[in-house]
Amino acid sequence: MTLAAKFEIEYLQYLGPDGKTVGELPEAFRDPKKLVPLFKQMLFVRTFDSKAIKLQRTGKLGTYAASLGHEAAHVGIGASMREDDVFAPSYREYGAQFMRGVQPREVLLYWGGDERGNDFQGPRGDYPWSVPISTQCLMAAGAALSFKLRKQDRVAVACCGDGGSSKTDFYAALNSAGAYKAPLVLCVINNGWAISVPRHAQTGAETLAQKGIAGGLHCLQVDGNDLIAVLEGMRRAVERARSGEGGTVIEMMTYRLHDHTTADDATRYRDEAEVKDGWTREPMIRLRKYLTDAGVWSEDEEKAWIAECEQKVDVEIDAYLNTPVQPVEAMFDYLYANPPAELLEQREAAIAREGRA
Amino acid sequence: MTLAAKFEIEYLQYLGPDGKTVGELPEAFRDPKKLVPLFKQMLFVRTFDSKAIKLQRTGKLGTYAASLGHEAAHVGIGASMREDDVFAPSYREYGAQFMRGVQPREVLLYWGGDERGNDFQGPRGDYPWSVPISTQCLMAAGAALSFKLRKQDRVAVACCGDGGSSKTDFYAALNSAGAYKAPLVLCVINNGWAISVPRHAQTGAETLAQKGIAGGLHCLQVDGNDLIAVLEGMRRAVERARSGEGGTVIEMMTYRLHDHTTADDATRYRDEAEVKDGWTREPMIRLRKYLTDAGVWSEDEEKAWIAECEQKVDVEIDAYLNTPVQPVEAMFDYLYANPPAELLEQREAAIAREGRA
Amino acid sequence: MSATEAKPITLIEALTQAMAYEMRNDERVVVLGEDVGVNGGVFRATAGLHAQFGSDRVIDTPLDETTIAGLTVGMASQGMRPIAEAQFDGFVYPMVDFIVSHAARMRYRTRGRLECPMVLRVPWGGGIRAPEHHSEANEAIFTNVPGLRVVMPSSPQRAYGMLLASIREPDPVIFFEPKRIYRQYKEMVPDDGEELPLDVCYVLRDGTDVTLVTWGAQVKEALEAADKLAAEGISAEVIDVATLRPLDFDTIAESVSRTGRCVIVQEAPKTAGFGAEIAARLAEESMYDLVAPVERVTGPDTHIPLFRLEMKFLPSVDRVVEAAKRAMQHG
Amino acid sequence: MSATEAKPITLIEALTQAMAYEMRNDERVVVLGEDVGVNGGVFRATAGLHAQFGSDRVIDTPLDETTIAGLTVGMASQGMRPIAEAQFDGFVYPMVDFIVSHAARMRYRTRGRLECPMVLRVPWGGGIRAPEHHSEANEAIFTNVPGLRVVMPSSPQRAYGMLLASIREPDPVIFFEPKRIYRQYKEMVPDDGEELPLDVCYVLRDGTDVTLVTWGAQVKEALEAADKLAAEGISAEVIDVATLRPLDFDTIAESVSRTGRCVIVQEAPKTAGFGAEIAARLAEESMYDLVAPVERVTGPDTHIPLFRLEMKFLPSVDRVVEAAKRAMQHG
Ligand SMILES: Cc1ncc(C[n+]2csc(CCOP(=O)(O)OP(=O)(O)O)c2C)c(N)n1
Ligand SMILES: Cc1ncc(C[n+]2csc(CCOP(=O)(O)OP(=O)(O)O)c2C)c(N)n1
Ligand SMILES: [Mg+2]
Ligand SMILES: [Mg+2]
Repeated sequence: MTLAAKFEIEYLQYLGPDGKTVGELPEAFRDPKKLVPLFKQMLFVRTFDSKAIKLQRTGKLGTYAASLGHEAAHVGIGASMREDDVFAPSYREYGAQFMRGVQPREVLLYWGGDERGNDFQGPRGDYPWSVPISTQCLMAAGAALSFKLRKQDRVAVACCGDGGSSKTDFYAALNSAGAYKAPLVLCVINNGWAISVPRHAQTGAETLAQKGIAGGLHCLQVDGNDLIAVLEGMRRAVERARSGEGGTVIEMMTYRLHDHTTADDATRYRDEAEVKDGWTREPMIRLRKYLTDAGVWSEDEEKAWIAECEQKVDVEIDAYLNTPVQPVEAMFDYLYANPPAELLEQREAAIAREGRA
Repeated sequence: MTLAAKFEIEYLQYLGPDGKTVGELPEAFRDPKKLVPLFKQMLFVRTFDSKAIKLQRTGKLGTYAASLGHEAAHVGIGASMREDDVFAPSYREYGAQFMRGVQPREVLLYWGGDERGNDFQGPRGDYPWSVPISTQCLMAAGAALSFKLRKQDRVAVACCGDGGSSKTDFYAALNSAGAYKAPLVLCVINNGWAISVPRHAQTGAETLAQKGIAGGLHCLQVDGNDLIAVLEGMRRAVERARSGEGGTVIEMMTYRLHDHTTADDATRYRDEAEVKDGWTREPMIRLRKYLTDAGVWSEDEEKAWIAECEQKVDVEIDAYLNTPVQPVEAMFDYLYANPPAELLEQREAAIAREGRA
Repeated sequence: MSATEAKPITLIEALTQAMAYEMRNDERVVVLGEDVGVNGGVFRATAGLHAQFGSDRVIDTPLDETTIAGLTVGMASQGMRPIAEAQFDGFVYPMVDFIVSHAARMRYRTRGRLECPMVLRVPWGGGIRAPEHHSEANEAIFTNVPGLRVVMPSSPQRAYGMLLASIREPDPVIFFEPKRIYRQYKEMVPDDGEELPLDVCYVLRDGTDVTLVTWGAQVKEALEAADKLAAEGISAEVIDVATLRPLDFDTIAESVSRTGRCVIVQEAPKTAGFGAEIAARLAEESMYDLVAPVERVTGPDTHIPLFRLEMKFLPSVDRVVEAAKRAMQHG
Repeated sequence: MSATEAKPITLIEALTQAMAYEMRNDERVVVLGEDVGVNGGVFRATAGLHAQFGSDRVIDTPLDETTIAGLTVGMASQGMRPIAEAQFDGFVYPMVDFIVSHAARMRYRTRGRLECPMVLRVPWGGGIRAPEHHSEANEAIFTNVPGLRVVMPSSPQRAYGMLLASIREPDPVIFFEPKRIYRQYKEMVPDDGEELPLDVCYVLRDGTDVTLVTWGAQVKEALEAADKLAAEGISAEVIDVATLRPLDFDTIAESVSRTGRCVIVQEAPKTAGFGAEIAARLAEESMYDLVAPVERVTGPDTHIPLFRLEMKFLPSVDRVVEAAKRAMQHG
């Protein structure tokens, strides 16, 4: 048999669900102390999530997409990027975004129905949340191409879900990034579900990582509930990209512990048992155990930190709730840099109508 | 190193450019006599091609896309399908289509600017030519899905080019066929060029066959200038599909010996030397040598057959040239099964205008 | 066959009822889209269908709108009658290529050899406090495309009858569903399989002074405006266009020939929205009937804002009333 | 910098000249698309650019229009000024999602944080005996989309000046190029980098009896019709809309206020084409000026047929003349 090509895809896991290490830890992440700030970040996100859900339940927020269960993946991604890299999120990667300077109040504004949520005060070049699934991946490929053309030492990182890996835009991103050897990292956060559609219904492929083969990208699958595996996978992918070796598709295996969004009711389509099982593999327990065993984290520290997180989040919630609604002209502003005369007339008319109302 | 997945892609070649066999021939194609009708079909297509190009050059045909060099791939595909299978061509697979009952005059009508060219008298369920690249692949996936849902013993076969394998529709086709295990065979006819864009600029993937891995499809690469390799590859793919094992992406390595279409001038972007080399590997020479060596074909037979082909094609050309232009109302007819009143008014007005003109 | 139920239902329930009816009676009919299966659709339009008809008739698709459109065209051209769901209006754009390049001309380009009997259901428009890209009034993307039918029912009864007709139609139908009124009110909708025509406008209220023409969710605003106008002694006729393509202009023209005034109410941004076509027809064919300039009350020429502001984007009852009164100052 | 050449050039040469000018002067400008590199584009619009600016500025893309659109938006939002080419009008449909969902609202949705300065060049329309899907007049796909500019020059000088302005514009521009007149005639077009405004209509011929309003390839038909009408003593004013969005309605209204009659000539199918917007504006704002019903001379409501019949689809000089004469029977 003559072979035209052969491929192998590596799977990375360093921290099992029980908090014990699996095999040798990667060089760069051997010091547990260095993981503590990331664990704290994960705790912060989880605190934020639960408060945001409560806000929605009490009618103070619109539909909200929680990140519950994805904390290791998101924080690991955020920790692997430089400030001047570009991040292209889907709609729930708050862990990564907070590390890049997005403010919790911006998340709330966005889900609270206010465009200003997309006006990130931190990472000014990052893409806004992308509701149209996986379109962010292709924009990130364009960003990566522009870095390459202008010889900038920057990397574009995009996230999508398991569902998102079916989207043609995802394929276009990996195909073009491969064609141009552009510095792109495509993170597929496989949480098992796309709203009600389970992973196996999305594709006949046995892994989502292997989709990268279609474009000649490097492929990697990691335990997305294992912060160390995420960090090591991202380190490799980002280094490859930065050194001109091209893009990577990295599949992070995790689980969506919450409903798809607050508008969803997952009990309609998924077994309680599966969710229960998901909770045994979630990312915090194992990391907490590992850090505690290593003596760099304790219950007391955690209590204190969570209290701090709650305070911080409450400040952000207040800021959000106290942000006045934009004036009516906001819906005309920023449509064009140089608005046409007619639009300005419509704008004036809307303002006048408000005055009368 | 833990592996998440591994893949191997086989390459098939049985007949080298010198007409000598490479390794053992597959069971089904050991009798050279059975290949004679297919070789004759290839000669017919080549005759048709050269006459069509001449027609275009003398202003009697619009833009024409030749199949020169692709004969083994196209005829091999045509030979591998059953009548009630569905074929979704791009725009140059005449070899396959003639075997399915499409008439040469229909090809000419189509490129001659007449919709009736798409009204194949032969394979009534086949898709019309598809100028929007690779959209036919996804329609074929839909056809394959409908066969599966209705438990029909039918297979859908689609063709696209190396360029076409970059198209998101191609990816959507393989992704969905994989998800549904639908009976689809995607033939990527890799002729090295997409108009002026060389194969290597389309993707970073080392083979086009491997794109199928992205959707969990079976992948195969064959020498597309070797009729036997095409037949064997198609046999495997079609059998898989028919037996419910799912789809295949099969890359056929060939070369575009002509300009992209008669509207193209390939000397602007491609080396004469490459084309010359292409001619040493083209599909007819080797098959002629093989069949002649085997004693089942001769120069005299070829001369006689080519004379017959020329006659047949001339009859078709006459039929085309003598097909009167459709009346003006043709542009209103077949738009709707139940045309709206307003459209009928426009139709009447157009007819009246013609009468006056 | 399930017994005709004797209780009033919402617009979205009427859609479910129509799909179930036709699936019982025509096995070529299948439903496909994201989350249409076990989940019953994010709006619950396909609720219960999966349980009733199984996975071969109610098909969850991979998450890709190009895929949905392409598979649908592929299935329709091979003798099935697929009903595809776009989860939200903002996600139809990747479907445009298959709709325009293939669905709308499969019959035309093959001289009738292949056809494309499909329905694309699109939850449409704003006003439900949804996230970004979930509130678009983008019917104008399709209204200049020959070979399509574009419909938008605005009552439970019309939803039922027009969806049945759309499924049975041998050509592709873009079926917009004003999601703001999915559950606005209930009506008796006998499950009798009776279809409604796909080429008529509905006069919902008779009037003599001014004609209010609209479609989709704005029918409610128009009717309320008519009430308000009546209180001020102005008699407004209200027309629900219902089928945008082919447009039943005769009904509109006849009304305007009596009232002499026309206010077109459109949720989409003003410029080159479908309301322009109606105004254009009036300018061509009703000029001598008009006693006042045509009025358009529309969304402004901007994107519908996120939900904190979206109601300020949508045409309000007050704006319709004002426009009608402006028209009354003429003639 | 190349010397200003002193010989007349075609519309397509003017486009090449504009791109080369701006690429010399702004290194953020890149060109991308299928076959735009060594091959110089299938219409030769980018001929010579690859040799002059190299592979980092003139970029062949993989064969996928979604890819072209997505990469373009990605690059534009990161500070580049990409000019994307759609090889033919019939291939813009897969680009619609990125244009509508992202390009047209990048600035809006991020409150100015990111912008999307890009040009999408689209060879447009019929009449060149091209294969299927190569002859579509589909501007209406874009004209109801807020945040876009939609332009269509119809002379070498306007092509040059408007393309320069489009490249420099900080917001996305859909730049339709009437391919039928790519090489129809030549004009002196000094390579002086002078842009033309993107918000004005051009009065190409003064007249007093009837206003002919059109855009793209039909400008030629309109001018010829004006000649014919003049021979019969009818004085026609001819307006090239040039920029569809934002529409300079004032110029049209001013003309109609003098002539009282308007014939809109549009290549696209009639229903809900962009001509409807112009007619609608007249119905709203010029009713008291009109002495005759507005006339639309358009393609019929069907797909442009393959080339044996395509000239019967396109609006002809005769049909424009007839419409003008019909209008002359009023008032
Ligand atoms: C183009 C498009 N189609 C449909 C949707 C509706 N939708 C929102 S999220 C979602 C599922 C996404 O699943 P996945 O990609 O796995 O990401 P997850 O939500 O699990 O993180 C769907 C179908 C959308 N936002 N965009
Ligand atoms: C959607 C779309 N984009 C662009 C084109 C223009 N076009 C026609 S053929 C072609 C190249 C196709 O190359 P390939 O897929 O390799 O097939 P080949 O012509 O070599 O058989 C292009 C770009 C098209 N027909 N459709
Ligand atoms: Mg998911
Ligand atoms: Mg090719």
